[in-house]
Amino acid sequence: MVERLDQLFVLLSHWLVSFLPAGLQQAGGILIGVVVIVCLYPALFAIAVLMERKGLGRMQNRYGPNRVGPYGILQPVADGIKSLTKEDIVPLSADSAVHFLAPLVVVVTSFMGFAVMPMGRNMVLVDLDAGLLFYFAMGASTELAVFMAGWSSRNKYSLLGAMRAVAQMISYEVPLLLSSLAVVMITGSLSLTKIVAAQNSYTGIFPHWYIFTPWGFAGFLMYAISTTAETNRSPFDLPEGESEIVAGYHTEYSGFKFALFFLGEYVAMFSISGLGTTLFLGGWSAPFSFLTWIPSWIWFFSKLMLSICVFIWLRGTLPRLRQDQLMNFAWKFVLPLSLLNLLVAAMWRFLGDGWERWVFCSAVLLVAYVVVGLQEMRSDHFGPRSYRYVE
Amino acid sequence: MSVISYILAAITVGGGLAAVLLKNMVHCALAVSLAFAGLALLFLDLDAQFAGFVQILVYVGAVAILVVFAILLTRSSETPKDGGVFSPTWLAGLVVAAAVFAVIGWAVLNSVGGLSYETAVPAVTVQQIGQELMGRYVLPLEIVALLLTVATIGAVIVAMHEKEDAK
Amino acid sequence: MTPLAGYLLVAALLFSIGLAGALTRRNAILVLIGIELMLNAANLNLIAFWRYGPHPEALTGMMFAIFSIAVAAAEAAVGLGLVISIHRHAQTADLDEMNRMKG
Amino acid sequence: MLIQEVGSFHPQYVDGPFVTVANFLWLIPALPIVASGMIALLKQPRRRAAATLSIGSLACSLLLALVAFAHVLGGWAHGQAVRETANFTWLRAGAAQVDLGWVLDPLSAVMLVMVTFVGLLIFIYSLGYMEHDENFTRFFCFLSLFAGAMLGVVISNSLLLLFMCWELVGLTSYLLIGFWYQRPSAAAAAKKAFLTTRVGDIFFLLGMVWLFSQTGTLLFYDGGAGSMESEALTGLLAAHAGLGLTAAGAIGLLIFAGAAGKSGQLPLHVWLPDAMEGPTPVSALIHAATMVAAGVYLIARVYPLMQAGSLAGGTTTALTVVTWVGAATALFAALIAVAQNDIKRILAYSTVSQLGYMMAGLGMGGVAVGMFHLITHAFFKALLFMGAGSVIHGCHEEQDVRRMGGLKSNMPSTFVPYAIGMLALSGFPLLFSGFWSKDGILEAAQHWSMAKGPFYMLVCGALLTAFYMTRQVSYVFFGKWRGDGHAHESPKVMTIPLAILAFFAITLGAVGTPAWPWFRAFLDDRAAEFSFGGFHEPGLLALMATSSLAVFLGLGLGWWVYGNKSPQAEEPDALERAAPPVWVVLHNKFYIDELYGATVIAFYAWWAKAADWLDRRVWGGAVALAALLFRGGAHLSRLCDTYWVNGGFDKGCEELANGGGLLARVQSGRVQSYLRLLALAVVVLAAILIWSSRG
Repeated sequence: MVERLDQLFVLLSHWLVSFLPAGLQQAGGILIGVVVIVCLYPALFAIAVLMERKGLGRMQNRYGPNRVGPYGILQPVADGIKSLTKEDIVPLSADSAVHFLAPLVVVVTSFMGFAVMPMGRNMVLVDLDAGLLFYFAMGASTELAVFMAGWSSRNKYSLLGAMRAVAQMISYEVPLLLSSLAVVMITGSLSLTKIVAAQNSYTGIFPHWYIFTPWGFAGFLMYAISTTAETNRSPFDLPEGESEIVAGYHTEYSGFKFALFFLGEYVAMFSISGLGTTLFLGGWSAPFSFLTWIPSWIWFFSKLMLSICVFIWLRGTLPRLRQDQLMNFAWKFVLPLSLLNLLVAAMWRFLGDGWERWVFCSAVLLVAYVVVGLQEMRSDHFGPRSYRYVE
Repeated sequence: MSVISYILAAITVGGGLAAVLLKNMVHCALAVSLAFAGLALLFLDLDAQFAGFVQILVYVGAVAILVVFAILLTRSSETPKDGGVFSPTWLAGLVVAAAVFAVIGWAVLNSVGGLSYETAVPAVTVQQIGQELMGRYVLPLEIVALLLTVATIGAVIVAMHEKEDAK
Repeated sequence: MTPLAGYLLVAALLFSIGLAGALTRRNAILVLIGIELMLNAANLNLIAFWRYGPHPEALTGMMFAIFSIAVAAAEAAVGLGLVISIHRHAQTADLDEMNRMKG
Repeated sequence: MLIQEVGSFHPQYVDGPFVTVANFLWLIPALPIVASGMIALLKQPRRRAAATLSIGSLACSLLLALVAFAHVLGGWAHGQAVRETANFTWLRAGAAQVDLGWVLDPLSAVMLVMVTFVGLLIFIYSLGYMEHDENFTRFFCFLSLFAGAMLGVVISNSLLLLFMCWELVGLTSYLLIGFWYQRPSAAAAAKKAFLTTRVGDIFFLLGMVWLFSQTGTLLFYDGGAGSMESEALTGLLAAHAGLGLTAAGAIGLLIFAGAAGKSGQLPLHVWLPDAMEGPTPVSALIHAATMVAAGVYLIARVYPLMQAGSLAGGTTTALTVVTWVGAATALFAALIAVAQNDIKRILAYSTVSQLGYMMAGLGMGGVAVGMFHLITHAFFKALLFMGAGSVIHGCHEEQDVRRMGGLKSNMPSTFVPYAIGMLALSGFPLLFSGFWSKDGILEAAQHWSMAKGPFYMLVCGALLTAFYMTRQVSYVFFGKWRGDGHAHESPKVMTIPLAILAFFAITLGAVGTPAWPWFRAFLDDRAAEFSFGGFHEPGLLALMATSSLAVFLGLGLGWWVYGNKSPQAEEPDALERAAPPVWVVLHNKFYIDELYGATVIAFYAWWAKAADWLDRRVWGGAVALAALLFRGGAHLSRLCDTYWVNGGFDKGCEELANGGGLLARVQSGRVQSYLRLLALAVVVLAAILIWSSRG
């Protein structure tokens, strides 16, 4: 029973595919997967938006949206309808072609990430050998789209916002890659299913998730910071800094294109946190040995929603970083430590089993974090703000 | 050359042509990134999976952005082109390019025509590439690593905004 | 016409387009783009020869392409850096005006 | 000067206990020369210093000469003839070397004493004579120089050193003859003297060089290797020199030519009478005693060479030539002297004739005969000249005998020694030295094996000598005073030397009488014993009788013709009245000067003109031609430079430069054009490769 429940969707798709002629079956299976992903994640998007607004409200000691439907449940539906019906205003001087293309590219590249994501046991659309590389390749092209958006709307604020966004995404893409590389080094393969399989084992009741290893935890920390920056969320949401540059690169967008941007943003958040769970939180594997009977995909999506909650939580608490603080933090704190983490992972792998490697790796990482952290604190970046006026 | 490859080839060549012919610089940049993406797909079509993804990651991800940044920093997109986008001696350039294409095309048709290998699809795994990188190509890898660091530092220094200029 | 010849022809076409771009366009960045195109055409050649060559398992073609991509990226970075510094110095990106190295 | 060896002696000669004399022999000529150098540096008014310097130096030389003479005399007395030489290498050129040196032997000792003694007397005499002359110091400087040179000739052991001093003597004679160079006649006479002696010197030089080439050395005596020693002479005899002459004979003749020039023998005698233009002491010293004697001394010095090859008693062609020239000169000069009116010119011709006697004596009788007559002649001829000098001084520079006369009474201290001198010269028998020395020559002439000619010529000469001397004395001292003003006696400083010389003119004869032939023995290194047996030579007494007869005949004839008559200055001479054409010929000196003028001088003039023409036309033309060529060449190179080089080459370089410019344009700085060229090159390359591979 548990097995059937677990493989519910897989069996379902097989069943659907069986109706197709043999030649098309394989294509048909993939098509079904795509359709599922394209429908599932916007739904999750709606729920996430609601959660965010309700969560933020609660954090800020106020109710969230509670007018539309009982306890504001139908708010996302209202937003959706609003965005569809709103007039789509395109500035005259805007570069219409690029202006139109930008949101599309954003959304498409965001969704591409899910192709290689193992959402459950045997529930991966395409099991690429270089899955992680594919994911990062797709992730890299979002910057171009953001730039297209910013530039095409011929608006100072949007251009400035786009520039900031691109700079930020580029800066944090490197530590993102490096921290995930640690996982690749340990498992020895770029394929995400192998990574999850490597974590899907238990000693006693505790799972072999990478997060419970010193380098894993440090890596996850760096990964988390990079992801928040990569998706322009919470402390790093300078591009849409309302107070300074209106809505950043999607100022000139309205109506459905704006909704698309919004959707793109959230889907990117989902995919990047999904990657995080597969790399560090064991993907679809159960947290404890005795909970393996619960279907794998439930674990995947619960971890996913947990990450989203963390994002919302972060947004509610941390103040926005300044651009130079943000950049310095990336290049002077996150990048060096992720490089160090890579080294520590290498040492971890070759020190062999036994308690020495635990102590050694954790000691090294602890010392590094403390030293670099203090050094960062003392530097003026986080001190009072220094103004440079245009001469 | 399957249908898909033809399509992809068409996309790539179209992107290339657009990059060369378009007036607006940013459009050229985007066209060229399209060409890069098309090329990556061609690589995939040629079963060079790793190369394709690296192509996307490097070219579409980084170089395109770089080009765009360059365009913005040099304000090439706004300056009105008085003499037109093409240099005065564009015809000579065109002729030369055509000659080059003719020669290479002729060489290709005359030489490689005989080499028709219908070989099996080489199943290349990232594992193998890793082995190769760390095996036979470890020296080139180190050198490329060094080259990249030097290039980055060099580019930064060259393009850096000297202090005295600021005054 | 074998598939290999097809790919080679596409590469040649792409190469000559890149060359035409480099030769005819006034703007320095466009010349760099042209050069990038020519480089990519070369990579395509490599991969095509690797794929349809006698020993695909030797991976030489692909490895070569990968290294070439890496180097090309470095080159692009330095090239654009140069263009930016020239622009800052000479206030122009127009290639014809950058003839201070005249003989 | 590197004194190579002290002195090489003949083994059989053993020198005296004390230091060899030859070592300090060079001092004798050196002193007067140094003195002349110092006088030359003095200022003109420093008369006293000049006089003391020159007389003092000559006195020292005289002392040294006497010491040397005593040394030689001592050696001779011990029966060892002394010949000490001191030779040294003067020049060394590769293998050949030229040695100089000096020798002390009886011949040079005698000459040393004679020259220094007579010189000293003449120096003292000239103190008085030159008192009023403002160039007093210059006169004494030249005199000392002359004395030094003459002594150099005497002591030199090398023909080269002799030749050098010979030239110095010639120079000083020129300077002294032309002492009063303001007078054109004196200057001309000096020049004439110098040139005619030069003619003789050239032959002397030729002879010397020939001797050097044959024998390899110019030293007379060099321990057996000298040119006058037997070994060299045999070598010379062996070599033949054409015309039947041996090398020795030929060299001898050449050297005799030099001597003839200096001693005024027949062909080259013209300069001696004209040399009387110089001051009288000069004439006395140079043209009576020493310089003219140098020629005779030279022949005596090289006598072994001249005599080489003659069998016992026989004679060589060289000596016969000497004899005939000597005899001819003697007669010829005596004839001319008879018809002269100038007091000094008469004495000059008498000197020429006496030199002829000496040469003849050397030629026939050997060294001793010639040298004895030389010594005696030096004394009484110096006496006569100084006497004439004091007469001229007394008659206020009057030289023409026809304007003098009757000086016997107012110039007695001059007249007496002059008369003694005249008698000695004409050879008054028994008492005077002239008789014995002339007699020796006549004896030699009588015994001469070749011919009797010279004997008769010499006897006539003796007669004529007596005749013209009595003519002169009667004109000057007897008869009435025909000059203007009145003659006064010369001061003591001039008359004392006359007296001294007169004394010697008489006593010197004793040394050479047949009874006690000391002089001949001294020179020929034989013992001399005193015995009247000497007179018993066969025919000696007869010879003495004939010569005395000739002398008495001359004296008597002279007194008879001229006696105390003292004819007026304008009256023609007694002889002239008797035989006018003979007188004219004799008076004009046989027109020898005119002859030379017509022949030699004419020839030279023509030759000079020819040389001048040659130089101006031929060589000048060649130079002009060369100049023309050069200018043409320069013009040509300018032409080619402007048209060919500038035109062609430079223009070529310009083209190249422009071409360069063209090429430079390719570097246009536009990157795309470079890229285009690059691509084009690739295309071409590929095409070539394909085309070549296809083929």
